[in-house]
Amino acid sequence: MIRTEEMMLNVGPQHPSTHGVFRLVIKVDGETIVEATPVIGYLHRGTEKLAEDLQYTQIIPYTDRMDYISAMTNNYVLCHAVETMMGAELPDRAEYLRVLAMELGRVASHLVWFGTYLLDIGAVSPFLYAFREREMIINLLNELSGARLTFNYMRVGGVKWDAPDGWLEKVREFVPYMREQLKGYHDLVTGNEIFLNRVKGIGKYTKEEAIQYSLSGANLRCTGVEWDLRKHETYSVYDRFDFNVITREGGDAWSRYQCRMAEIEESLKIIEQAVEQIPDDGKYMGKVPRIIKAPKGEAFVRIESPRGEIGCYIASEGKKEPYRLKFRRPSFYNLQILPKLLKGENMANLITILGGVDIVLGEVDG
Amino acid sequence: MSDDKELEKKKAAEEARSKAEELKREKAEQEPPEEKVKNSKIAPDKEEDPSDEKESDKELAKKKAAAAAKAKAAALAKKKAKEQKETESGKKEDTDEESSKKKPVKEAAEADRKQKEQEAEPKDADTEEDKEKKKAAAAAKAKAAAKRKKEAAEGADGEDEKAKAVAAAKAKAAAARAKKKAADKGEEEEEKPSPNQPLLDKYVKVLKDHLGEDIFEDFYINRLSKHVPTLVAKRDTYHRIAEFLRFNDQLGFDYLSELHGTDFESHMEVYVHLFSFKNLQSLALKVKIDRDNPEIDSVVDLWQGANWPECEAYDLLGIRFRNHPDLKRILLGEDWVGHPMRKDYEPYDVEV
Amino acid sequence: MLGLAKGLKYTLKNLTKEKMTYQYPEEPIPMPDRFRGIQKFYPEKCIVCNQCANICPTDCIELTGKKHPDPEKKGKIIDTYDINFEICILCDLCTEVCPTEAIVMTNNFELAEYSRDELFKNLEWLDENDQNVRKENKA
Amino acid sequence: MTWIDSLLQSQPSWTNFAIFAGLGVTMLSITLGFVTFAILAERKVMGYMQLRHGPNRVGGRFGLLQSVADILKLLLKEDTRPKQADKTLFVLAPVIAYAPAFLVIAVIPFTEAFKFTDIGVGLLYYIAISGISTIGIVTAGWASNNKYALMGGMRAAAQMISYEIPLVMSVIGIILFTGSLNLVEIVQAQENIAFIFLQPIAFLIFLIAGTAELNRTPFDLPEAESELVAGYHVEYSGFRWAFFMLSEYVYLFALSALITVLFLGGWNAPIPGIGLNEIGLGAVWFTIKFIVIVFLFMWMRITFPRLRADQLMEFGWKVLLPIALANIFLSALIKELFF
Repeated sequence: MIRTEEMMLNVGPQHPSTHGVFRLVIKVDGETIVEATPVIGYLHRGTEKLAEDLQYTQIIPYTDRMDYISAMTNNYVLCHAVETMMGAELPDRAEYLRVLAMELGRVASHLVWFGTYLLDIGAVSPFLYAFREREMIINLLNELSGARLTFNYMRVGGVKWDAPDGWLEKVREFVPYMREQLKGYHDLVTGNEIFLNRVKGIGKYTKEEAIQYSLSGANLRCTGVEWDLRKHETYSVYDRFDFNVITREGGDAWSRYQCRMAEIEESLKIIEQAVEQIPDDGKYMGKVPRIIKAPKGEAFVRIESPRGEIGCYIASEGKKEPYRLKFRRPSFYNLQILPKLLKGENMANLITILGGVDIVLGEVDG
Repeated sequence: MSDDKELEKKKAAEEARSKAEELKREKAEQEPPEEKVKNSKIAPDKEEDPSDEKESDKELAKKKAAAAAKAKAAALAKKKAKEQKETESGKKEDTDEESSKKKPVKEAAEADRKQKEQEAEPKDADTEEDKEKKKAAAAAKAKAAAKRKKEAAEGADGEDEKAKAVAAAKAKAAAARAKKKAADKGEEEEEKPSPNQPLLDKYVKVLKDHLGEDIFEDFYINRLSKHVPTLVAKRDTYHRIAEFLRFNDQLGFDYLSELHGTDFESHMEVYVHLFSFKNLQSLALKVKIDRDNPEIDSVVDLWQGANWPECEAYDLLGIRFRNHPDLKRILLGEDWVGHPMRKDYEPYDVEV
Repeated sequence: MLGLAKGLKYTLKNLTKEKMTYQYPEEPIPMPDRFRGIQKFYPEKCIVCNQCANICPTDCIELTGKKHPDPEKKGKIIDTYDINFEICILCDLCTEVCPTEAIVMTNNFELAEYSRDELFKNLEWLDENDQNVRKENKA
Repeated sequence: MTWIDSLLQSQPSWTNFAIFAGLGVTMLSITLGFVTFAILAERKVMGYMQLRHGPNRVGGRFGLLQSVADILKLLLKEDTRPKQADKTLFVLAPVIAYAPAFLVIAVIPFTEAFKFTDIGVGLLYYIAISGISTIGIVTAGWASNNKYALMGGMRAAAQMISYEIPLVMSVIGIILFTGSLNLVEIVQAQENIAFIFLQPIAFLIFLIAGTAELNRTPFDLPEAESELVAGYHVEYSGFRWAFFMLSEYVYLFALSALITVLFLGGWNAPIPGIGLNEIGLGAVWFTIKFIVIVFLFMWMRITFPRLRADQLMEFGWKVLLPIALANIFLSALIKELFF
């Protein structure tokens, strides 16, 4: 008789496919995973604790560093929470600039996901093609906000800067270009039989499981739940745009891939419309007091980040600083289902599944 | 175009709100002083100079009379709403100092007020509100707007110029509103005061019918948080309420959007934001727990998604969740000393 | 097989496309005017109001003022001004609050040093860092 | 009868030994030279396809000395060895992996004149020897005492055994056509038409199975950077690691040469009649065909994602092998009916 033994294997904290310092302790029987335990917290910086001693404006740069792939949505959720509490009204142009920045960020974020996902699956080139387009978006956002990743662009009551001269024109030109490139991606990847074999039917879960595990974003929509906070709990000026909520029925890695790729197109639609609709009055900051104080009380708002539902809870004592600030970090919630998905899969599928969840460790650890 | 609609909606909502406020305030004034304190505390606060306070106090009296006289003059009511808020917040500042040491929980106060509103409020106030609301919601644009405008113009007689401006030109009104809003916090929240009130009533009723009368510490609409109906459960009923919310066919709160704890120094609190994909409704469920012995039932058996958030709350605040399948210090590691999100946390460093 | 062939075609097409990379150290990367680089400090403009130090989210600015040497004039002038670039996150809030635009952003971003101590920049260094100042702040 | 033939058939002597030793060293340097520039070429092609420049600093605009610099660096690097590793095997593994890679080059006829041996079972020799490398890789995986390395080694073993079979099966058609295992004779049989046209299915199978043998994308599972970090050589550094790298590229050299010989007609001109082999154009034809194959390997690596382990096995046993067998049957039929 051959005696076999289960083997403990540490995937991470330093591993090319964990996209940061994430550790997965797996028990493998050969290459089949018997048990998987995620270990997180390596990137925990205590943002929420730090924020208790910071003014609202000072917290904004910290939010940049949570989900560093799409910092604009983080900026927004904090500002939105404070604005909701204050009842501040923003000039339209500020809202449009925010939407533009967020949607560009969403496209960039999905591009990073696309690139790194294919890198996980073993294809190197899509990563570089995706980063070519992402670089353009980053340059656009750099022109707008003065930084490439940690934008610190939004302020309570508006945005830091108006769009620079010619910026909107550049964004307008970017949309058709991006659409053209997307076709190329589909040529390169979407039809690729090897890729299809790698993702189809992998990491499957049902609608009920997705809801039960509090998944959000494309992880939820890939099971057929039509739920996008931009549409259904509309915020900012998203109700003025015509776009679809992308859903797929499969609930597997392939559906998630399709969802995200289609979401890029929807974001482009929004960008296109926003550039057309943006009012030309140059007013980008609402009337808010110089010292921002959220009224006493508490609020929880949630918006749609590229990774899912990002929320912000503020308990305020009516001071300059929040009494308690809590972010609902989508990656943190989305990662919970991982042990369940990994059971019985092999090493290669581990990477496909983990990559498909689209986590950002800065956000998981907060 | 949509702006106009919104504007109108808002205006209407405001009117309705102001009426409610007025009645409330009147009632509040007849109540014992603590109640007043509580009541005023809930009003959205803002920075205000004292001179304004006095002015508004004077106007308050005037307004009361006016309210009695023409209860239905919408424009007047609207104006009052603004001033009232000023008054209230002014009062708030007074009372705040006294009460801040006591640290009365704002939610509790608001809930009290809400309850009272529901129970003691004369019925016509509600219907009034509803009527106004319907007007707004249906956005019976031209007609409603015209009517309101007229009313506003009428009501503006003898009132200050701003009201006139509002009536005179929509554009100007918008500007004025924007301006006001910057200073006047809380107006936005009052856009839709009632849409969630029936929901809250429904939840409370259903829950009470099934689980008994004495299950809540509080329930109210959290106006700051996009009018989310908020239930404050008792420690021993928390899990039962959660279970009911989760599995009841009509409510069906199947999605746990957020769970976290907060240290309010006087007590700990667990905040759960639930969502029902069936009805597309949100609900906040809270429970206050003992700070010295923070322990509460876990809801992981109801929502798997609560697993890590509860671990996080345990890690950062030391709240122990009973029956949690794997309660661990998820972010900081098992050897960390203390719970950092507690307000009295002192960093512990072995090397120092 | 068709999908594979399509992919091969796509990569082959890109063989001759324009390259997207910069020859970085030789070719400087063009940064937009708003780019948040290392701060430039104008000691003569500073009124020692402390706002920058207060708004700094990471507390990396330390400054001291002294009395104006000219007894006729009121107010203070800057004595020392240090930014610790170990923890500075270049968030731009200090330049945003500065009432006299005494501290402004430049487009320079190269901060690599061999020692951490060298990341501690003082008033003189920040004063000399006067290249690529933002256009809107050009004196 | 070229001089090399006479040399091959002469009596053994010290002079002969010296000549062969000299030739061996020459071949080694040619191979190493190829490896050096194949790595550079791969990086360059990859760079250009990925909108980058690739190496462009060491040795001029095209980074001609980049690989040389890399090799020098590897030579100078500290040779680390895990404490718990099996020392003997750890040292031996790279040698076992590398030596066969160089051995197989002996049988490949580059041109009519430029060859080292002319043994009757050249093809068999190639396949038999190249299988030994697997042992080196498994040994490396085991000796490292690292779980990732072990998994990589196991994957390598499974993969190479599975793909060896379709690889051999696919060339049986050619053997049927030529009636010989001698590579020189196989090339000579293609004077009029290359076997790629007569045996297109065999060519595809050989190409796929060959890629798998080479551990190159899309079959780079033993290394699988994103899954197993670096697979069997995760614990190796310095020149020991370089040995694995070298053997990989030497195999690329050998396999591309073999494909050229088996399917593209070796030194024969692509179109019969313009050959002019007499004036040494054979080497040019060979090089061109060879480069095309190498480029094909690089191109595939740049474009494709990686297969999954179980899919790889399934593909090898359930797809490639039946097709290869069918191909043998088909070849036999064609041979019976038309030749």
